[in-house]
Amino acid sequence: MARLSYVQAACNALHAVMQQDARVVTLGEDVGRGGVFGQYRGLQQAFGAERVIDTPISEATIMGAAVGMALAGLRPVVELRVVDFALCAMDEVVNQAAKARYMFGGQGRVPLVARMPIGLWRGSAAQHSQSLEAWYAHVPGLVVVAPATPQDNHGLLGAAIASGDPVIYMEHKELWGLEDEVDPTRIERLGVAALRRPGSDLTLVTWSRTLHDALAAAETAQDEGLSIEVIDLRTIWPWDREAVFASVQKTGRLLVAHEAVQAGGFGAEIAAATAEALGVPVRRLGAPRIPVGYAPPLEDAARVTPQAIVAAARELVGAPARGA
Amino acid sequence: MARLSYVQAACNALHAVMQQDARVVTLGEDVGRGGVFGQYRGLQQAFGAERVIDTPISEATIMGAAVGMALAGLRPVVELRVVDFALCAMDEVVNQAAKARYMFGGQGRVPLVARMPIGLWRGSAAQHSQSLEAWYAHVPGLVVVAPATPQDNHGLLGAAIASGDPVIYMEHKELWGLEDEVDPTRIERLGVAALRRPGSDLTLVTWSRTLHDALAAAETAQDEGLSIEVIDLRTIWPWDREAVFASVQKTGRLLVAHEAVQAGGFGAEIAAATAEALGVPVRRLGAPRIPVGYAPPLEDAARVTPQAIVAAARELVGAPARGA
Amino acid sequence: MSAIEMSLEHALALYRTMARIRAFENAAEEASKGGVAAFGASLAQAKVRGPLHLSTGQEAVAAGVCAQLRTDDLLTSTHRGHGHTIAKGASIERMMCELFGRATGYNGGKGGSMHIADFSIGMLGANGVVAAGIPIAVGAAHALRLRGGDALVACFFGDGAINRGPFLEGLNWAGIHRLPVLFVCEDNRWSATTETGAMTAGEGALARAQAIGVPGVAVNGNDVFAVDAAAAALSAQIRADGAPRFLHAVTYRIKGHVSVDAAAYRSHDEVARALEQDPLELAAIRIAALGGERAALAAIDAQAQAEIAAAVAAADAAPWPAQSAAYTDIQDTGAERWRD
Amino acid sequence: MSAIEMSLEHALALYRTMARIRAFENAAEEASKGGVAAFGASLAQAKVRGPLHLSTGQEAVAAGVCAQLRTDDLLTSTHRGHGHTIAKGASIERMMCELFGRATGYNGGKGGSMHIADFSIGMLGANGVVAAGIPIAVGAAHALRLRGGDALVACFFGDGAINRGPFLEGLNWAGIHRLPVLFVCEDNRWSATTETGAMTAGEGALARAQAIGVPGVAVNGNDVFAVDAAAAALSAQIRADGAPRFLHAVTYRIKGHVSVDAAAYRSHDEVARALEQDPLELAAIRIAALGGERAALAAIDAQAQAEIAAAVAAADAAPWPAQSAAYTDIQDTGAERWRD
Ligand SMILES: Cc1ncc(C[n+]2csc(CCOP(=O)(O)OP(=O)(O)O)c2C)c(N)n1
Ligand SMILES: Cc1ncc(C[n+]2csc(CCOP(=O)(O)OP(=O)(O)O)c2C)c(N)n1
Ligand SMILES: [Mg+2]
Ligand SMILES: [Mg+2]
Repeated sequence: MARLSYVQAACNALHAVMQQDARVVTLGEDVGRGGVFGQYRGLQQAFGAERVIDTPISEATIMGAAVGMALAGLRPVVELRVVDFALCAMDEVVNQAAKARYMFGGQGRVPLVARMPIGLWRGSAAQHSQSLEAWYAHVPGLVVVAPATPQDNHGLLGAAIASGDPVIYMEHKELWGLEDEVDPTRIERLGVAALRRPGSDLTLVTWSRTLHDALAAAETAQDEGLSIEVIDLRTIWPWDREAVFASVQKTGRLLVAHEAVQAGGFGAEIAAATAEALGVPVRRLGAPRIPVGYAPPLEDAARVTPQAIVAAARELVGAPARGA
Repeated sequence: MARLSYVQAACNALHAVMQQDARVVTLGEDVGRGGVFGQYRGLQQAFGAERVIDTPISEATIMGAAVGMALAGLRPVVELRVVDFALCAMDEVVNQAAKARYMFGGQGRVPLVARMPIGLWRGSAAQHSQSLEAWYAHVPGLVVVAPATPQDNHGLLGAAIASGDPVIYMEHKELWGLEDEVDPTRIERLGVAALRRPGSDLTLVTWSRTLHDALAAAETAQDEGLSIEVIDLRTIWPWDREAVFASVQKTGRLLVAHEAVQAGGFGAEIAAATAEALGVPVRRLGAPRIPVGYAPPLEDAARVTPQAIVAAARELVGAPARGA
Repeated sequence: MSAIEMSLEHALALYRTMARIRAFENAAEEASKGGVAAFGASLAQAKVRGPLHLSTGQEAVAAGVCAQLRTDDLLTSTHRGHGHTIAKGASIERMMCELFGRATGYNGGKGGSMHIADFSIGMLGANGVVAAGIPIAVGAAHALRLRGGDALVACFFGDGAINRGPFLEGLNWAGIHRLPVLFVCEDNRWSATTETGAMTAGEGALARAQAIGVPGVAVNGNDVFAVDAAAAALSAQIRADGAPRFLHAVTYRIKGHVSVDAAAYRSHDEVARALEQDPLELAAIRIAALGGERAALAAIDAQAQAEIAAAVAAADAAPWPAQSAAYTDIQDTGAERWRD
Repeated sequence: MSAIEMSLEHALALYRTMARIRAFENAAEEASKGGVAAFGASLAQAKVRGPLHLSTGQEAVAAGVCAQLRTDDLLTSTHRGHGHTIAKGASIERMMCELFGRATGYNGGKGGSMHIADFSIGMLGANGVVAAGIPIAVGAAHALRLRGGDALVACFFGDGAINRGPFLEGLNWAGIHRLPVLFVCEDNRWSATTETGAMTAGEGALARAQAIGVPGVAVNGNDVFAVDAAAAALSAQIRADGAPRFLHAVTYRIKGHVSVDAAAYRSHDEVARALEQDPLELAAIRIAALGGERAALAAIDAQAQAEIAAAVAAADAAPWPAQSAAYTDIQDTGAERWRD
């Protein structure tokens, strides 16, 4: 066990995997100097410039080259800075990485991890603040992971690299500095949610940075006598239906909260699937359908706050619980 | 009134708008020879190569140039062949077109129509068959339109060009040849659904090519004594909540059917919103989360059929209706 | 190997490759009639469905380049990839089965013509997206270099692809990382219904490559011996120093963009002139000069015809993939989850 | 106008533009301390938040190019766009208000430094995505041409941008359509924490542009008179024939990538050498040679300082945007629908 930041935990995990598996390489802009967020600190010194590969500002080719590497037997970890810039590589992600194995009838596979951090990042405005996990969840062939804690950023990154499929790995820019105890020997599995706080009145499903607001909200609600069970989805696709349904069967109500825009967000999938399967009351809370503004009052309009989560939970419990 | 194909109806609408408004220009690959699907037949002859602009195979710049044109006062209609290739222009669609007006505080606007046909197209496999309307619905700043009939492809294209916002305009590749009577004087508004068939037992919301399967399904179901109300959404964002909710309040049940992958499809948004607002039973029917295969048996696995729609409707009605 | 030193045996081998490509595509074209709804054709029950892109008239590029490749070399292709696949050594029968969409095809019916691949011989796939193979080739070259040895990646793309961003990005990348890639611009002068020249500024493919730091040569892409010689020189350089090279092969697209495209947008004269430069005819003349007999070529042609006829019969008789196959080869994580 | 014929008045105007940019960015830098969470800084309550990219040391490029632009010319910029915006004629006070995120800023607080724009003077916006301004410039040039007249678009981008696809696509496009665009590669030798040279194959920006069909020249980007003269020549050519031109301006990024980046990844020597080529100092020497007095420059500096101090005070006193403004300027269709 060691106290590590979210960013250092991932860096350590990558270091360990690269040491064990010579097929693992890392490529992207600025990785040689450790990455602009420090996610690759020390790796080029440890593994050399042939395995920790500096690249031009060529997102399409960063991702496309990773597909070629993977088809030819490597296991690339791809640095794309932020999900907003990953949009410059969408053909390579969606038409190539996600489909190659299928199109070629299983002759080739694309084991790669594409890191594209999501989320707000104080004062970064509309082109550096998006959360697009719902997009990738919609694309057959992709796995989508969004860790919320240092421990998960260690364990899930390792699991993602080991998985053998293209994994869209979404860290959160406002979590880089978050510190916690990390057990580097703990193995995580993709597709398994974490119960972060037990409760009985409603199930709150969330992921990434919003987990921390959800926990704060649950604490506040507790004082009002409202018992919220908090589930951290961790893997967005495949999402852990069993864990969510088991909790909702107990509590009788579902609230999904995420930082992404609510309209067409992945909360819709979870809410719809739960309503279809269990017929219980469901609610979502995501950002309004607005670009993220620069000034704090505008940016704050796009933030899902603990207060808003408590309010949504209260409203949901006001509705009659069913199915429990 | 004239009998027109879906493709000719749009071509006529564009011709009429270009005649009326000198700011409207068209750009894209092969437009000078009428477009590979015939959507631009005769336009370069009529309006010249400065307004019907042939372009290199440069999707990013086709879309980016259109943003520049729009910011500088033109109203471009952008040809992107199919939504699959539009992925090569995702930065330009999402970071530029959708956000420019907001980022610049309203100083500039981006009135453009980006045509990117969706859908299956017999034997075209994984990279030419996607339906990604849910992606764009999730992006603030974008309007999303998916016409299902020749009349709508005439009226909605005109409305899209007039709208003043970036509109993602999604025709369906298997509808090009569909013929029907078209009244060229009829004005359509974006955001308004069409009631295609009244019914009383459940509301079936759909759009694009699936409308035709939905109508066939409703016909079949009628023989079994099941009365299905069919709503053609036409505009995916903003979707016509009022029309859908009014219908669901009457029928007490909602089924959404679309050709896109079900997981994370826009059906989830409609189902979730309806479950939240009305608490009625909801169901979705979309494609399985698989890439589209080439061979007919594989491709057919990705098709939402009238039979499957009837089965889903039957199952939904088996569930107790609430809220009606 | 210069054209002068060309052995008759090698010349006949090049001719044979071209003859097999020609016969394969003629048969595929025949089987595709009515198989695509674009370009006004109806959606009939053709044996080969969807867009079918023929490389008729361009066979010398595939044959000449691939003659210089080894099995451990890799190859990325385009939407117009039958020739590259055959020339790299794929089974014609399994290719035809794939075009027919049968379970016995290379991709089990999942890919069809636009995604044909044979990983066992290093053919990493055709691609439905213009220029998409370029970054993939570059990445594959990284893998080769880490593995050691002197294998290379041959990366084919069309003249239209040089106007897409990945052309710049991929060549620059191969240049700075000194990767063993042979870039082959198969310049057939057309991009779908558009003449590429009018859409291309500057001096064209080779000048661009050189400015981006990838040296190379231009060659008559209808002369299989010239292509073969150029590919021999460039691939030897790549194997020696590990750095990328560029081959600009100028040829012509005899057929329409897809098999059902009548190509009414271009002049008969232009096509007629191109037909006079048929790569098989040109090769036949040269082979005669080397002392080859017409009968030898006729035998090769007949053999190719027979082989293709057998492939068509086999494809026709082959089973469809089971519908359950639609749900495999997608991803391992969550493999059983395809409806939620 | 060649450097020799340069009038003292014009020289002082160029210096003034540079002095105002320098003063503006120094003040913005000061106000941004602790304002970005990257590079290890904490998320304190700075007046200017988020990534702030300074063009300190590069002022001559903006000043020299924009001196040749008219109000009806358009301009697209990058993430490092303060200089271009000031040189094109924007209000320093409204810019500072925008960096402070206030309602009185150019974008009403919606954009900040990375999206600063002033459409009233043809400044079509900074851009947070590398190379994204290139296609936008090209499209804007189509609009100018359809309108008639001899206005042009100045399109700024960095040395890192020449490795992204839109560089190729946009230049090719401007070439084939003969569009009035002045492409300006502002080559400060760095791309974030990476030296661009090692990531760039071939002879660099100008050679690439020429191979893609856009002629141009290279210039010492720290010599404002040289930039001014080159921009004068190129813009005159563009106005005369309507075709694109390329200016490769070699300069240096004195500060870190963003204001809170200490840039420890490069040598002190390198920075020290660059500081000896400070464009304001170089200009001062040349102005002295033209007969200008040090006092005149000191007065300009003082004026700039005063102007900036007033802008900072105004920005500090200006109101925040109302939270309701978060919901405007998005789209008309469905404008009231932001939660469903
Ligand atoms: C990114 C992208 N844009 C457009 C298309 C449609 N398309 C398919 S082939 C083709 C022409 C390609 O021309 P070229 O690269 O010269 O190859 P050729 O067809 O001549 O072999 C086009 C535009 C595509 N497949 N991908
Ligand atoms: C497409 C894209 N990739 C990466 C980034 C992150 N980024 C911001 S500025 C920058 C360096 C740009 O270098 P250059 O073009 O030379 O401009 P400079 O910063 O030197 O002015 C990078 C990589 C981005 N903004 N956009
Ligand atoms: Mg071609
Ligand atoms: Mg730079």
